[in-house]
Amino acid sequence: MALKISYFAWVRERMGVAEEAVAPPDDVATVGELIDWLGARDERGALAFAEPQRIRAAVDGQMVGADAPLPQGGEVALFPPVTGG
Amino acid sequence: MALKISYFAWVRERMGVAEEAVAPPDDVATVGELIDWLGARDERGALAFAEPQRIRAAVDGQMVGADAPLPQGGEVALFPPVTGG
Amino acid sequence: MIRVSVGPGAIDVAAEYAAHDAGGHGASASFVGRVRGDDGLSELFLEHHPVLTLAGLEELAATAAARWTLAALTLIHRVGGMAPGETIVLVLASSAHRGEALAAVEFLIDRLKTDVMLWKRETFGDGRVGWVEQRDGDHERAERWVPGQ
Amino acid sequence: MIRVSVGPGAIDVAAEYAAHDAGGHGASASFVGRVRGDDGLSELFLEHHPVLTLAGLEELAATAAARWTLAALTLIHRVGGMAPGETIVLVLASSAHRGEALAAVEFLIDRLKTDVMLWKRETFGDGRVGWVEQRDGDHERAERWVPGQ
Repeated sequence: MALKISYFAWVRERMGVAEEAVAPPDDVATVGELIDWLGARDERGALAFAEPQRIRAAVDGQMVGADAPLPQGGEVALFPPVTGG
Repeated sequence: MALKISYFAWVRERMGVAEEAVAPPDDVATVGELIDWLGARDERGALAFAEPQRIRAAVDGQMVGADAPLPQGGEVALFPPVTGG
Repeated sequence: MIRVSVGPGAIDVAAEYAAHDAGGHGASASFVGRVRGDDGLSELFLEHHPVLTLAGLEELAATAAARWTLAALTLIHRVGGMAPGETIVLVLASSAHRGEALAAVEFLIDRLKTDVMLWKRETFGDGRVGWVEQRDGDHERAERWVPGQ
Repeated sequence: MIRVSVGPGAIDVAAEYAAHDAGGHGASASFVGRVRGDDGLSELFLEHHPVLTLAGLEELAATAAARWTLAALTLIHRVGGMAPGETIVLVLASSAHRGEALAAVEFLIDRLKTDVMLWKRETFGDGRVGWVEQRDGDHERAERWVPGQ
Protein backbone atom coordinates (compact mmCIF):
# COMPACT_ATOMS: atom_id res chain seq x y z
CA MET A 1 0.00 0.00 0.00
CA ALA A 2 1.38 3.46 -0.96
CA LEU A 3 0.87 6.22 1.57
CA LYS A 4 2.01 9.72 2.25
CA ILE A 5 2.69 10.39 5.92
CA SER A 6 3.21 13.81 7.52
CA TYR A 7 4.68 14.31 10.98
CA PHE A 8 4.24 17.24 13.37
CA ALA A 9 5.98 18.72 16.43
CA TRP A 10 8.31 16.33 18.28
CA VAL A 11 7.20 13.40 16.11
CA ARG A 12 8.49 15.35 13.13
CA GLU A 13 11.72 16.25 14.88
CA ARG A 14 12.39 12.66 15.90
CA MET A 15 11.55 11.31 12.45
CA GLY A 16 13.89 13.87 10.92
CA VAL A 17 11.45 14.70 8.11
CA ALA A 18 8.12 16.55 7.82
CA GLU A 19 6.68 14.01 5.39
CA GLU A 20 7.57 10.89 3.48
CA ALA A 21 6.08 8.31 1.11
CA VAL A 22 5.97 4.80 2.57
CA ALA A 23 4.81 1.38 1.36
CA PRO A 24 4.02 -0.80 4.39
CA PRO A 25 3.26 -4.54 3.88
CA ASP A 26 -0.31 -5.62 3.27
CA ASP A 27 -0.93 -6.78 6.86
CA VAL A 28 -0.56 -3.15 8.00
CA ALA A 29 -4.21 -2.16 7.51
CA THR A 30 -5.05 0.37 10.29
CA VAL A 31 -3.56 3.57 11.66
CA GLY A 32 -2.54 1.76 14.85
CA GLU A 33 -0.75 -0.93 12.86
CA LEU A 34 0.99 1.75 10.81
CA ILE A 35 2.28 3.39 14.00
CA ASP A 36 3.54 0.02 15.29
CA TRP A 37 5.20 -0.70 11.95
CA LEU A 38 6.94 2.71 11.90
CA GLY A 39 8.06 2.19 15.50
CA ALA A 40 9.69 -1.12 14.59
CA ARG A 41 11.13 0.01 11.26
CA ASP A 42 14.22 1.96 12.35
CA GLU A 43 15.86 3.89 15.14
CA ARG A 44 14.14 7.22 14.50
CA GLY A 45 10.78 5.41 14.40
CA ALA A 46 11.56 3.71 17.70
CA LEU A 47 12.25 7.15 19.21
CA ALA A 48 9.16 8.84 17.75
CA PHE A 49 6.70 6.03 18.48
CA ALA A 50 8.05 4.63 21.76
CA GLU A 51 4.69 5.51 23.39
CA PRO A 52 2.05 4.81 20.71
CA GLN A 53 -0.80 5.81 23.06
CA ARG A 54 0.54 9.40 22.95
CA ILE A 55 0.23 9.62 19.16
CA ARG A 56 -2.80 11.22 17.50
CA ALA A 57 -3.70 10.73 13.84
CA ALA A 58 -5.64 12.35 11.03
CA VAL A 59 -6.51 10.73 7.72
CA ASP A 60 -7.12 13.06 4.79
CA GLY A 61 -7.69 15.98 7.17
CA GLN A 62 -10.02 14.18 9.62
CA MET A 63 -9.07 13.07 13.13
CA VAL A 64 -9.29 9.28 13.43
CA GLY A 65 -8.70 6.56 16.01
CA ALA A 66 -6.09 3.78 15.97
CA ASP A 67 -8.51 1.31 14.40
CA ALA A 68 -9.22 3.53 11.38
CA PRO A 69 -8.37 1.85 8.05
CA LEU A 70 -5.47 3.27 6.07
CA PRO A 71 -6.53 5.24 3.01
CA GLN A 72 -5.40 3.74 -0.30
CA GLY A 73 -3.15 6.41 -1.81
CA GLY A 74 -4.19 8.94 0.82
CA GLU A 75 -2.51 10.99 3.52
CA VAL A 76 -1.94 10.15 7.18
CA ALA A 77 -0.82 12.80 9.67
CA LEU A 78 0.81 11.64 12.93
CA PHE A 79 1.41 14.01 15.85
CA PRO A 80 1.43 14.45 19.64
CA PRO A 81 -1.57 15.78 21.58
CA VAL A 82 -2.07 19.45 20.76
CA THR A 83 -1.02 22.10 23.27
CA GLY A 84 -3.47 24.87 22.43
CA GLY A 85 -3.09 28.44 21.24
CA MET B 1 -24.67 85.07 50.47
CA ALA B 2 -22.83 85.13 47.09
CA LEU B 3 -22.77 81.86 45.15
CA LYS B 4 -21.87 80.58 41.74
CA ILE B 5 -24.31 78.00 40.42
CA SER B 6 -23.75 75.74 37.42
CA TYR B 7 -26.53 73.80 35.72
CA PHE B 8 -26.33 70.63 33.65
CA ALA B 9 -28.42 68.72 31.08
CA TRP B 10 -32.13 69.63 31.08
CA VAL B 11 -31.73 71.78 34.18
CA ARG B 12 -29.27 73.89 32.19
CA GLU B 13 -31.57 74.01 29.16
CA ARG B 14 -34.57 75.08 31.22
CA MET B 15 -32.57 77.70 33.12
CA GLY B 16 -31.27 79.04 29.83
CA VAL B 17 -27.72 79.45 31.15
CA ALA B 18 -24.88 77.09 32.09
CA GLU B 19 -23.93 79.10 35.15
CA GLU B 20 -24.78 82.25 37.01
CA ALA B 21 -23.89 84.18 40.14
CA VAL B 22 -26.73 84.51 42.65
CA ALA B 23 -27.22 86.14 46.04
CA PRO B 24 -30.08 84.39 47.87
CA PRO B 25 -31.44 85.86 51.13
CA ASP B 26 -29.87 84.81 54.43
CA ASP B 27 -32.61 82.31 55.32
CA VAL B 28 -31.54 80.19 52.30
CA ALA B 29 -28.88 78.15 54.09
CA THR B 30 -28.95 74.66 52.54
CA VAL B 31 -28.84 73.17 49.04
CA GLY B 32 -32.48 72.11 49.36
CA GLU B 33 -33.49 75.64 50.32
CA LEU B 34 -31.50 77.01 47.37
CA ILE B 35 -33.39 74.70 44.99
CA ASP B 36 -36.73 75.81 46.48
CA TRP B 37 -35.72 79.47 46.23
CA LEU B 38 -34.65 79.06 42.56
CA GLY B 39 -37.93 77.25 41.82
CA ALA B 40 -39.93 80.15 43.24
CA ARG B 41 -37.76 82.91 41.78
CA ASP B 42 -38.95 83.02 38.15
CA GLU B 43 -40.57 81.08 35.34
CA ARG B 44 -37.47 79.25 34.14
CA GLY B 45 -36.74 78.23 37.75
CA ALA B 46 -40.30 76.94 38.13
CA LEU B 47 -39.75 74.82 35.01
CA ALA B 48 -36.32 73.51 35.99
CA PHE B 49 -37.12 72.79 39.64
CA ALA B 50 -40.77 71.68 39.43
CA GLU B 51 -39.75 68.31 40.89
CA PRO B 52 -37.02 69.12 43.44
CA GLN B 53 -36.65 65.45 44.42
CA ARG B 54 -35.26 64.78 40.93
CA ILE B 55 -32.43 67.29 41.34
CA ARG B 56 -28.95 66.21 42.38
CA ALA B 57 -26.30 68.59 43.70
CA ALA B 58 -22.56 68.91 44.13
CA VAL B 59 -20.77 71.52 46.22
CA ASP B 60 -17.21 72.37 45.23
CA GLY B 61 -16.94 69.11 43.26
CA GLN B 62 -18.43 66.80 45.91
CA MET B 63 -21.87 65.22 45.71
CA VAL B 64 -24.07 66.41 48.57
CA GLY B 65 -27.59 65.96 49.91
CA ALA B 66 -30.39 68.54 50.16
CA ASP B 67 -29.49 69.37 53.76
CA ALA B 68 -25.90 70.29 52.92
CA PRO B 69 -24.99 73.85 53.91
CA LEU B 70 -24.29 76.32 51.12
CA PRO B 71 -20.63 77.18 50.71
CA GLN B 72 -19.76 80.81 51.39
CA GLY B 73 -18.38 82.06 48.07
CA GLY B 74 -18.26 78.54 46.66
CA GLU B 75 -19.80 76.66 43.75
CA VAL B 76 -23.01 74.67 43.62
CA ALA B 77 -23.78 72.36 40.67
CA LEU B 78 -27.41 71.34 40.07
CA PHE B 79 -28.37 68.56 37.67
CA PRO B 80 -30.71 65.62 36.95
CA PRO B 81 -29.80 62.02 37.83
CA VAL B 82 -26.98 60.83 35.57
CA THR B 83 -27.76 58.51 32.68
CA GLY B 84 -24.45 56.65 32.41
CA GLY B 85 -21.89 56.25 29.67
CA MET C 1 0.26 52.77 33.76
CA ILE C 2 -3.24 54.10 34.26
CA ARG C 3 -4.56 56.58 31.69
CA VAL C 4 -7.99 58.15 32.13
CA SER C 5 -9.34 60.80 29.82
CA VAL C 6 -12.63 62.56 29.13
CA GLY C 7 -13.10 65.12 26.38
CA PRO C 8 -14.72 66.01 23.07
CA GLY C 9 -11.94 64.72 20.80
CA ALA C 10 -12.33 61.57 18.69
CA ILE C 11 -10.92 58.47 20.39
CA ASP C 12 -7.93 57.04 18.51
CA VAL C 13 -8.33 53.35 19.32
CA ALA C 14 -5.32 52.31 17.23
CA ALA C 15 -3.00 54.72 19.05
CA GLU C 16 -4.20 53.60 22.46
CA TYR C 17 -3.84 49.95 21.46
CA ALA C 18 -0.33 50.64 20.14
CA ALA C 19 0.67 52.02 23.55
CA HIS C 20 -0.41 48.78 25.24
CA ASP C 21 1.18 46.69 22.49
CA ALA C 22 4.50 48.41 23.08
CA GLY C 23 4.39 47.09 26.64
CA GLY C 24 4.44 43.51 25.35
CA HIS C 25 2.06 42.37 28.09
CA GLY C 26 0.82 38.79 27.79
CA ALA C 27 -2.82 39.77 27.34
CA SER C 28 -4.82 42.84 26.32
CA ALA C 29 -8.60 42.94 26.44
CA SER C 30 -10.62 45.83 25.17
CA PHE C 31 -14.09 47.19 24.69
CA VAL C 32 -15.17 49.87 22.26
CA GLY C 33 -18.64 51.38 22.47
CA ARG C 34 -20.07 53.29 19.53
CA VAL C 35 -23.16 55.45 19.03
CA ARG C 36 -26.03 53.30 17.79
CA GLY C 37 -28.30 54.82 15.16
CA ASP C 38 -31.41 53.07 16.47
CA ASP C 39 -34.84 54.60 15.75
CA GLY C 40 -33.38 57.16 13.38
CA LEU C 41 -31.05 58.74 15.93
CA SER C 42 -28.97 61.43 14.23
CA GLU C 43 -26.91 62.75 17.16
CA LEU C 44 -26.03 61.67 20.66
CA PHE C 45 -24.87 64.49 22.90
CA LEU C 46 -23.08 63.63 26.12
CA GLU C 47 -22.86 66.35 28.73
CA HIS C 48 -20.33 66.04 31.53
CA HIS C 49 -19.24 67.83 34.69
CA PRO C 50 -15.66 69.03 34.30
CA VAL C 51 -14.60 67.86 37.76
CA LEU C 52 -16.98 65.11 38.79
CA THR C 53 -16.99 63.13 35.53
CA LEU C 54 -13.22 62.76 35.41
CA ALA C 55 -13.04 62.04 39.14
CA GLY C 56 -15.63 59.28 38.74
CA LEU C 57 -13.72 57.68 35.87
CA GLU C 58 -10.46 57.88 37.82
CA GLU C 59 -12.10 56.24 40.80
CA LEU C 60 -13.44 53.41 38.63
CA ALA C 61 -9.99 52.88 37.12
CA ALA C 62 -8.37 52.83 40.55
CA THR C 63 -10.94 50.29 41.76
CA ALA C 64 -10.16 47.99 38.82
CA ALA C 65 -6.42 48.41 39.28
CA ALA C 66 -6.74 47.46 42.94
CA ARG C 67 -8.92 44.43 42.23
CA TRP C 68 -7.01 42.90 39.32
CA THR C 69 -3.31 42.67 38.53
CA LEU C 70 -3.02 44.98 35.55
CA ALA C 71 0.10 46.09 33.73
CA ALA C 72 -1.72 48.93 31.96
CA LEU C 73 -5.21 50.38 31.94
CA THR C 74 -6.75 52.95 29.60
CA LEU C 75 -10.21 54.42 30.07
CA ILE C 76 -11.35 57.11 27.65
CA HIS C 77 -14.82 58.59 27.44
CA ARG C 78 -15.82 61.00 24.76
CA VAL C 79 -18.29 63.81 25.46
CA GLY C 80 -20.11 66.35 23.33
CA GLY C 81 -21.99 65.70 20.09
CA MET C 82 -21.46 62.42 18.22
CA ALA C 83 -22.94 60.85 15.10
CA PRO C 84 -24.00 57.17 14.82
CA GLY C 85 -20.99 54.87 14.44
CA GLU C 86 -18.61 57.17 16.30
CA THR C 87 -16.72 55.79 19.28
CA ILE C 88 -18.00 56.94 22.68
CA VAL C 89 -15.88 54.87 25.02
CA LEU C 90 -12.73 52.77 25.07
CA VAL C 91 -11.71 50.42 27.84
CA LEU C 92 -8.36 48.70 27.40
CA ALA C 93 -6.67 46.53 30.04
CA SER C 94 -3.40 44.63 29.80
CA SER C 95 -2.05 42.00 32.14
CA ALA C 96 0.30 39.05 32.17
CA HIS C 97 -2.79 36.83 32.34
CA ARG C 98 -5.89 36.86 30.18
CA GLY C 99 -8.39 36.32 33.00
CA GLU C 100 -7.35 39.53 34.77
CA ALA C 101 -7.53 41.66 31.63
CA LEU C 102 -10.92 40.29 30.55
CA ALA C 103 -12.48 40.61 34.00
CA ALA C 104 -11.27 44.20 34.42
CA VAL C 105 -12.74 45.25 31.06
CA GLU C 106 -16.07 43.63 31.80
CA PHE C 107 -16.24 45.23 35.24
CA LEU C 108 -15.35 48.66 33.91
CA ILE C 109 -17.79 48.71 31.01
CA ASP C 110 -20.63 47.54 33.24
CA ARG C 111 -19.89 50.21 35.83
CA LEU C 112 -19.41 52.89 33.17
CA LYS C 113 -22.86 52.18 31.81
CA THR C 114 -24.49 53.05 35.11
CA ASP C 115 -22.15 54.96 37.40
CA VAL C 116 -20.32 57.52 35.33
CA MET C 117 -21.36 61.16 35.65
CA LEU C 118 -22.81 61.83 32.21
CA TRP C 119 -26.09 62.99 30.78
CA LYS C 120 -27.27 61.85 27.35
CA ARG C 121 -29.37 63.84 24.93
CA GLU C 122 -30.71 62.15 21.82
CA THR C 123 -31.65 63.92 18.59
CA PHE C 124 -33.59 62.07 15.90
CA GLY C 125 -33.90 62.62 12.19
CA ASP C 126 -37.51 63.71 12.54
CA GLY C 127 -36.55 66.58 14.88
CA ARG C 128 -37.37 64.99 18.24
CA VAL C 129 -34.87 65.83 20.97
CA GLY C 130 -34.86 64.35 24.45
CA TRP C 131 -32.73 63.75 27.49
CA VAL C 132 -32.40 60.07 28.36
CA GLU C 133 -33.81 59.18 31.77
CA GLN C 134 -31.94 57.32 34.45
CA ARG C 135 -31.87 53.62 33.70
CA ASP C 136 -34.47 51.37 35.19
CA GLY C 137 -32.71 48.02 35.14
CA ASP C 138 -31.16 47.65 31.72
CA HIS C 139 -33.85 49.61 29.97
CA GLU C 140 -33.42 53.16 28.79
CA ARG C 141 -36.41 55.35 28.47
CA ALA C 142 -36.43 58.81 27.07
CA GLU C 143 -37.57 61.21 29.75
CA ARG C 144 -39.81 63.32 27.60
CA TRP C 145 -39.82 64.71 24.10
CA VAL C 146 -39.37 68.41 23.59
CA PRO C 147 -39.30 70.22 20.25
CA GLY C 148 -35.95 70.34 18.48
CA GLN C 149 -33.84 73.41 19.03
CA MET D 1 -18.68 38.98 8.39
CA ILE D 2 -16.55 36.17 9.75
CA ARG D 3 -12.82 36.32 9.10
CA VAL D 4 -10.56 33.46 10.21
CA SER D 5 -6.88 33.33 9.43
CA VAL D 6 -3.84 31.32 10.43
CA GLY D 7 -0.33 32.00 9.16
CA PRO D 8 3.18 33.18 9.93
CA GLY D 9 2.64 36.90 9.21
CA ALA D 10 2.55 39.49 11.98
CA ILE D 11 -1.00 40.31 13.12
CA ASP D 12 -2.00 43.89 12.32
CA VAL D 13 -4.36 44.59 15.21
CA ALA D 14 -5.00 48.20 14.14
CA ALA D 15 -6.06 47.15 10.63
CA GLU D 16 -8.39 44.46 11.94
CA TYR D 17 -9.88 46.88 14.43
CA ALA D 18 -10.34 49.48 11.69
CA ALA D 19 -12.40 46.97 9.67
CA HIS D 20 -14.77 46.48 12.61
CA ASP D 21 -14.82 50.20 13.33
CA ALA D 22 -15.93 50.89 9.77
CA GLY D 23 -19.01 48.77 10.45
CA GLY D 24 -20.12 51.21 13.16
CA HIS D 25 -21.43 48.37 15.33
CA GLY D 26 -22.56 49.36 18.81
CA ALA D 27 -19.93 47.32 20.61
CA SER D 28 -16.59 45.71 19.83
CA ALA D 29 -14.75 43.50 22.29
CA SER D 30 -11.30 42.15 21.68
CA PHE D 31 -8.55 40.04 23.07
CA VAL D 32 -4.89 40.14 22.08
CA GLY D 33 -2.49 37.46 23.31
CA ARG D 34 1.25 38.04 23.17
CA VAL D 35 4.28 35.83 23.75
CA ARG D 36 5.37 36.05 27.37
CA GLY D 37 9.10 36.11 28.05
CA ASP D 38 8.79 34.15 31.31
CA ASP D 39 11.78 32.18 32.59
CA GLY D 40 14.08 33.63 29.97
CA LEU D 41 12.08 32.43 26.98
CA SER D 42 13.67 33.70 23.78
CA GLU D 43 11.40 32.15 21.14
CA LEU D 44 8.00 30.53 20.98
CA PHE D 45 7.47 28.37 17.92
CA LEU D 46 3.92 27.34 17.02
CA GLU D 47 3.53 24.44 14.65
CA HIS D 48 0.22 23.94 12.88
CA HIS D 49 -1.47 21.50 10.53
CA PRO D 50 -2.30 23.24 7.25
CA VAL D 51 -5.80 21.77 7.06
CA LEU D 52 -6.84 20.84 10.59
CA THR D 53 -5.72 24.02 12.33
CA LEU D 54 -7.68 26.33 10.06
CA ALA D 55 -10.69 23.99 10.10
CA GLY D 56 -10.66 24.00 13.90
CA LEU D 57 -10.53 27.80 14.06
CA GLU D 58 -13.34 28.08 11.53
CA GLU D 59 -15.45 25.68 13.54
CA LEU D 60 -14.87 27.69 16.72
CA ALA D 61 -15.82 30.89 14.92
CA ALA D 62 -18.99 29.29 13.52
CA THR D 63 -19.93 28.04 16.99
CA ALA D 64 -19.57 31.54 18.44
CA ALA D 65 -21.50 33.09 15.55
CA ALA D 66 -24.35 30.63 16.11
CA ARG D 67 -24.45 31.20 19.86
CA TRP D 68 -24.26 34.99 19.97
CA THR D 69 -25.67 37.68 17.72
CA LEU D 70 -22.53 39.08 16.14
CA ALA D 71 -22.23 41.66 13.39
CA ALA D 72 -18.58 40.80 12.72
CA LEU D 73 -16.06 38.31 14.04
CA THR D 74 -12.32 38.12 13.43
CA LEU D 75 -10.11 35.29 14.65
CA ILE D 76 -6.45 35.33 13.70
CA HIS D 77 -3.78 32.98 14.98
CA ARG D 78 -0.16 33.40 14.16
CA VAL D 79 2.10 30.37 13.72
CA GLY D 80 5.85 29.89 13.30
CA GLY D 81 8.59 31.50 15.37
CA MET D 82 7.81 34.49 17.58
CA ALA D 83 9.79 36.61 20.05
CA PRO D 84 8.48 37.73 23.47
CA GLY D 85 6.03 40.59 23.14
CA GLU D 86 4.84 39.61 19.66
CA THR D 87 1.13 39.03 19.12
CA ILE D 88 0.09 35.38 18.81
CA VAL D 89 -3.65 35.69 18.66
CA LEU D 90 -6.40 38.23 18.06
CA VAL D 91 -10.08 37.72 18.80
CA LEU D 92 -12.36 40.58 17.83
CA ALA D 93 -16.15 40.48 18.00
CA SER D 94 -18.66 43.21 17.21
CA SER D 95 -22.34 43.31 17.99
CA ALA D 96 -25.14 45.79 18.55
CA HIS D 97 -24.95 44.87 22.24
CA ARG D 98 -21.95 44.73 24.53
CA GLY D 99 -22.91 41.52 26.32
CA GLU D 100 -22.87 39.50 23.10
CA ALA D 101 -19.48 40.83 21.99
CA LEU D 102 -17.84 40.32 25.38
CA ALA D 103 -19.22 36.80 25.86
CA ALA D 104 -18.14 35.69 22.38
CA VAL D 105 -14.57 36.93 22.95
CA GLU D 106 -14.33 35.21 26.31
CA PHE D 107 -15.69 31.95 24.91
CA LEU D 108 -13.33 32.02 21.94
CA ILE D 109 -10.15 32.78 23.85
CA ASP D 110 -10.91 30.06 26.39
CA ARG D 111 -11.55 27.47 23.69
CA LEU D 112 -8.52 28.59 21.67
CA LYS D 113 -6.30 27.97 24.65
CA THR D 114 -7.25 24.31 24.79
CA ASP D 115 -8.90 23.15 21.57
CA VAL D 116 -7.00 24.63 18.68
CA MET D 117 -4.71 22.34 16.72
CA LEU D 118 -1.30 23.79 17.56
CA TRP D 119 1.91 22.55 19.08
CA LYS D 120 4.18 24.88 21.05
CA ARG D 121 7.94 24.68 21.26
CA GLU D 122 9.77 26.93 23.70
CA THR D 123 13.39 28.03 23.35
CA PHE D 124 15.15 29.70 26.27
CA GLY D 125 18.12 32.01 26.45
CA ASP D 126 20.27 29.31 28.06
CA GLY D 127 19.78 26.96 25.11
CA ARG D 128 17.03 24.71 26.48
CA VAL D 129 14.40 23.76 23.91
CA GLY D 130 11.25 21.81 24.63
CA TRP D 131 7.79 21.02 23.34
CA VAL D 132 5.03 22.06 25.71
CA GLU D 133 2.92 19.16 26.95
CA GLN D 134 -0.83 18.99 26.75
CA ARG D 135 -2.41 21.10 29.46
CA ASP D 136 -3.38 19.49 32.70
CA GLY D 137 -6.06 21.86 33.95
CA ASP D 138 -4.71 25.35 33.51
CA HIS D 139 -1.12 24.38 34.09
CA GLU D 140 1.39 23.99 31.33
CA ARG D 141 4.30 21.70 31.84
CA ALA D 142 7.18 21.28 29.49
CA GLU D 143 7.30 17.73 28.28
CA ARG D 144 11.01 17.23 28.45
CA TRP D 145 14.08 19.27 27.79
CA VAL D 146 16.29 18.38 24.89
CA PRO D 147 19.49 20.15 23.82
CA GLY D 148 19.06 23.18 21.59
CA GLN D 149 19.38 22.61 17.90
